[in-house]
Amino acid sequence: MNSPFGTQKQAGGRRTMSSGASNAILLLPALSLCMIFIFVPAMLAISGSLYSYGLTSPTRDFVGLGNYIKLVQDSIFWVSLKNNLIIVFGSIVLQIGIGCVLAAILDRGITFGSTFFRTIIFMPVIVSAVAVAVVWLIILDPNIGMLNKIVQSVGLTPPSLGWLGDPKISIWIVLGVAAWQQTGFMMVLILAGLQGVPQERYEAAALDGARGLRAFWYITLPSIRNILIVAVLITTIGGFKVFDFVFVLTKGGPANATQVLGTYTYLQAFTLGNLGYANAIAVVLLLIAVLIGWLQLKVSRQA
Amino acid sequence: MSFLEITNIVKDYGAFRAINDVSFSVEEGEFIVMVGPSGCGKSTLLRSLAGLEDITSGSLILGGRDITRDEPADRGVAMVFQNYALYPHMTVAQNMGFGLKMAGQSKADVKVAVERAAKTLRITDHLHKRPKMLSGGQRQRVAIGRAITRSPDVFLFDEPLSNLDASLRAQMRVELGHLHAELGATMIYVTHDQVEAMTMASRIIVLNGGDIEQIGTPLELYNKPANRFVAEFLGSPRINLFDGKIAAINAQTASIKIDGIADHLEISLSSDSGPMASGDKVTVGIRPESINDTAPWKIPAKISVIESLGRETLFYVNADPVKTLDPDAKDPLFAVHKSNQITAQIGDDISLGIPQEGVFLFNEAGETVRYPITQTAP
Amino acid sequence: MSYLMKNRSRIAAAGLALGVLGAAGGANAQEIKMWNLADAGGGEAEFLLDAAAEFSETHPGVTFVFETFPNEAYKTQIQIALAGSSPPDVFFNWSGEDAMRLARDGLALDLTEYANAEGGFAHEMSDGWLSSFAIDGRYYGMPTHAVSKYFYYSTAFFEEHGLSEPTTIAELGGLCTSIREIDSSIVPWPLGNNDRWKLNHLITMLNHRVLGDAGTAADYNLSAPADELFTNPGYVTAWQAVLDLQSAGCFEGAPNATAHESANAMFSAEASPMIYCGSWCAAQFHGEGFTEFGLFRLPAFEGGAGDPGAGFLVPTGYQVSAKTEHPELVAQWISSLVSDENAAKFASTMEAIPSNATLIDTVDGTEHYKWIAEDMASATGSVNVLDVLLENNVSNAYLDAGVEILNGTKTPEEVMADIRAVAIAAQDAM
Amino acid sequence: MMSKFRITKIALYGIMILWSTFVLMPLVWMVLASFKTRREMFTAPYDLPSALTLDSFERAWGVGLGWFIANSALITVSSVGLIILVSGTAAYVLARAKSVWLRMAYIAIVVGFAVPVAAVIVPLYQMVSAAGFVNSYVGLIIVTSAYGIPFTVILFFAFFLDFPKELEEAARLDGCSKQQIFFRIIIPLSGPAVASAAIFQAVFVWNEFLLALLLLNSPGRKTIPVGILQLQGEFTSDWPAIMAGLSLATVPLLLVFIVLQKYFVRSLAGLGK
Repeated sequence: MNSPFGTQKQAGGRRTMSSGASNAILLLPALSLCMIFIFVPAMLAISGSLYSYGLTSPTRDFVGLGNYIKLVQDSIFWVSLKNNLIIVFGSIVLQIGIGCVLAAILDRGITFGSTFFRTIIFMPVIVSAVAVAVVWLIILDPNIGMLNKIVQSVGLTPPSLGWLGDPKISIWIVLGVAAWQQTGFMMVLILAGLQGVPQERYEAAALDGARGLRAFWYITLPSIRNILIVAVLITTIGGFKVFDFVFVLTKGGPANATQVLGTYTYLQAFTLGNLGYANAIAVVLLLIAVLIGWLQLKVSRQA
Repeated sequence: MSFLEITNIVKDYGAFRAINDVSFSVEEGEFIVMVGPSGCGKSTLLRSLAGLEDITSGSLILGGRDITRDEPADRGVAMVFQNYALYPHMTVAQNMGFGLKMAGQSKADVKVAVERAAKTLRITDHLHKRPKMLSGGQRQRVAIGRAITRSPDVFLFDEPLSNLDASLRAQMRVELGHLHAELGATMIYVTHDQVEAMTMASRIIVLNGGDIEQIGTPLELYNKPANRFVAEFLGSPRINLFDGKIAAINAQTASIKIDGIADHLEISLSSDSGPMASGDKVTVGIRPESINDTAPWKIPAKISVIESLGRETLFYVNADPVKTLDPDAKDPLFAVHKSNQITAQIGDDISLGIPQEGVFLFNEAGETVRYPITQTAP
Repeated sequence: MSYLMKNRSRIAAAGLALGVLGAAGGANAQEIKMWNLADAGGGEAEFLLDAAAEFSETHPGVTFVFETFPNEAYKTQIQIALAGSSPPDVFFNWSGEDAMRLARDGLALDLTEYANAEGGFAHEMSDGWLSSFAIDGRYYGMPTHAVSKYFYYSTAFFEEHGLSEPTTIAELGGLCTSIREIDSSIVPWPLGNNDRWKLNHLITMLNHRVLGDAGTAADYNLSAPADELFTNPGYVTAWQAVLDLQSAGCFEGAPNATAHESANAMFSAEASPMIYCGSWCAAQFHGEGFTEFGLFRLPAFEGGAGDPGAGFLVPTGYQVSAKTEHPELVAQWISSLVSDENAAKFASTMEAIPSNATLIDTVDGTEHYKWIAEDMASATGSVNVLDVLLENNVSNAYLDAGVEILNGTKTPEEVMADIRAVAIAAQDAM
Repeated sequence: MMSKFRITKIALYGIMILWSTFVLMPLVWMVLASFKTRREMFTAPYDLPSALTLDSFERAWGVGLGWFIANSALITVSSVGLIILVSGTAAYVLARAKSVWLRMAYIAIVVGFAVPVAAVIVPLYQMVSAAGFVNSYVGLIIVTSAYGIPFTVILFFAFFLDFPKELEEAARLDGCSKQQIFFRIIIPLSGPAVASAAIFQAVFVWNEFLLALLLLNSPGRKTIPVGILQLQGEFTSDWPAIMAGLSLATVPLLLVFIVLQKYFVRSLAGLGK
């Protein structure tokens, strides 16, 4: 070697780790945390659903599929599942729909004040759902609440049983409060997608005669397809995970009208002490989770 | 034993064989350029040398050491990447010294090495800057400097100039040549640009589909391509090729029938000519610069395109019914190179004189069966 | 203020660091962790701190950690904590099914030996009181006091409009109608049932007034034969009484959406003239600056089997975790809380009826307190509330039933069918 | 033509103002209500407070709001740090993975994202309890982190897929091991992705409710969401104090957001990949 700078000495003792070992070191902390605190409890929930036992009881009795038989006959379970679906689809319509409209206006409709509006509308996202629910609890109060006053001031009659007391409308109020908080998130998510659409594409569309709503339909929406898929997935997952809002706003009431699978699991487990039965409800949630996870992989691979 | 011995390298990606049993050796101080079309395996081969790809089988011996399974950093090689691959979060000096730092050298030693390399490349003024503040050419220098700093046994270049504009590329070619001379280092250089290969290489390796087509000095390859692929790959504009058939042959001459031309093309044969027989189909090759006005065997043609480059002129002519075998061209035109300016116009009729001394013949397998008679400059 | 905040958060941060160390190093051998109900009134915290300081004098080295939870959260959290690895040493509980279940499941300590030891709480109170936390003569808790429930009414409003205390449930309804006639926007009796237990307390008493103790006992403890459980038509009658009160205009429009806090506030802000509230509410109303009220007991139900002299009575007290590391010390601590002096002190700060009434006459309580104390002493029977008395699932069904009744989504017959189904299932599981 | 354009503009601004008002009103009212007296809350709940008294803030603070904030801060900082670290390394390996096993590990983690805490809360609580980690910060931090990992891995995975491969190769030639490549090359260049993940997880952990409710049950160890619920339960009808507590717990965070909103917004851009 006749390099003018001399030969670089190879450090003799250095022995790099095998690729497998270093993969393991980097991967295992995350993987084992997920395994221990998500998958092991999930397995335990499945096995626990075959027993009958209480939170404080020292023993457990094997009941086979007994809890599941009880489950399919339990009208509150079906109400809970229905409510989850209402929240999932309602949120997709409200949060993504309104979020889409607001984002489109911010992206191309207005210029002055767009940062201001974006900031305001996103604000509730970072407030905890519990705090949001407590504030709304007072706004929705049938005796002194602001909503009653507003509704009365425009000449309408507020529901006599109260916004959260009427089983026919309480779940829609929960949905509305969730939309109040989450729409800003969807708006900003979609806005990020919109801003990635190159200006030339709109110019080409304008030359082809597509402007305004037609441009939105034919150019904008297809361009942000991936982000809309992500938004739908996040909303769907969130719709099945929902707990805090319901827990604070209604505790599942009135008379279980707003019960969702999450709060019903909690009620059965920790209030009524039926852990085995609670596990059976949880297994249904887990099955849904696996289904969504699978869908997520499907579309993300496609996207 | 040579400085670098590459023996029976095979690289499979699943069922796809990227490198098919390749062997060659490199002497110390050589500047080897590997060329070939994209997907020919040249980059894979280079990355295998660097250790960035694990080879399926074969061995690599560098300076007597078997480095086949060594970690990239332990092989004594340095690599310059096509897009420079400079660390954006480090200064130029840190970029250049990172390898030495990782090897555990003292700060002072690293500094000395970096400054020396920077001086060589005239980037001393930029040492404290971040890569994004530099121009493309400067970044390229830093990337080379990073390699130099490590004083490797072998420099590996992966299309290092392809991101530069034409004039900068020409300048860097010259500089790399100087650098090679100055360092006296062994360099292996991958490019798809035959100009780079011709101008810089001590030896060129032409790769195609995972196989080595030919190894040799630039002129050897230009004048004596082992096959039609190599002949076509080197030279710009590309060699003109057209079909012919051997009408008659003996030890000294061959008479070739070209469809559409009444006169046969008479070719002299010599000891380096390959086996041919009467009735064989052959491909006739003639380089654009070999076509002249004086050769007795002529093809009538019409000028289609003229490219006046000032010092020289290229023009493309339609010699229908004789078609060149250029798969990419819509109208297979003959390319003609004149080392002067011409006054002809598009549409003018001319005759292409094909001197038999300049003719290549390739058999149906693509092997060269007749080389041109080498004309050495006076 | 901002300086204070800064300083406090620094203290908080230091405390956190210690807390983490503490968690890692195991609990202090001399630490007593005690859980209480949060909305029991501000006086309780002071009382406990004073008592703890006193106790520390005779038991040097003992430290206390007091933790409180609001009502609804408490019932859940205490079960979770007791089943978990970090339960409190001693905790508040209502006498009833929950307390008994903790004893049966081995989570509440048998305190009999400690109670009977010298200075133990068994010497401080009557057997009647002791039995409230006892199973087969073994004590699984120590009652400190009892709470009851009364109608509170604005004396000014009643006087102004010439209203008087009702003597029957029907009259109670009539009272509501009269108030609505005075001003239809006045809610005569805000219920505040959004946590469900407000109506539960009312239906507890109505069940008693209609059916009497004997009529309900076998249903409540699920000892009746399955085909007879909760079949007594009296249960339906009791619910119907609720509906009658509702149609008499007693309650606010949306009782299930109104918090009990709101209902209380409506009364103390004199927006409503009447409320059915716990004996602990008197102290709360005083605290909010409203003192012009009178009290009456839930009236009789015409033709009902229940003794109108019996009052709503829930003994409350402390249980000790079976997992405590120093049971004797904890037993001594709770016993000290019902000493003659402490019981009297507790009674005066909390306006509560103590289990040890030795020095009750020395307590200088308010008029209302004295009235309540007298009334509870004169009660000819006691009725424990359904949500602590019944088995968990049945109790929950009863709570839900109240919501359905008030919302008009189910009839009394329908809710009783629901309750019966849950009761049969619960009996099965026993 | 001009007027049609203006009408459209006005309509668009109208929509934005309408929704912004809807969003803002509860928040503004929350802050205003904290300055009211308890009587004012009943007599004139939606008027401006008559005087700016800080009494309700003092009452709310007295519950231990300072502790809640300190607890939340401790848990958020630790969990977010842990989540970013382990998710980053794992996502790096997974994004570069070719083996079927690693592919399956990624799928498992993605599925984990969809698992609601409520679905596994029973066994999870029993496990944590059996391990003696109830009421311990460490317990909550670890469990909360586990639930933050899947989303963060997905986020980083997308980022690392786009990371220029040559930089890693250059680093290998420079003698870096996989870990060194990750910590010396990838991480310093992953600023946007790390910020994005940190913001998401900070919001998630700060607001996480169910785990905090069950795993930290002594009042001194409560986090803000659980503390708020306690505040609500404890102050019966003292709504000004509840609103003051909510304001103290949320307004500082909102101010931080307003200052940093640019980064919040940018952090979302990565999600669509």
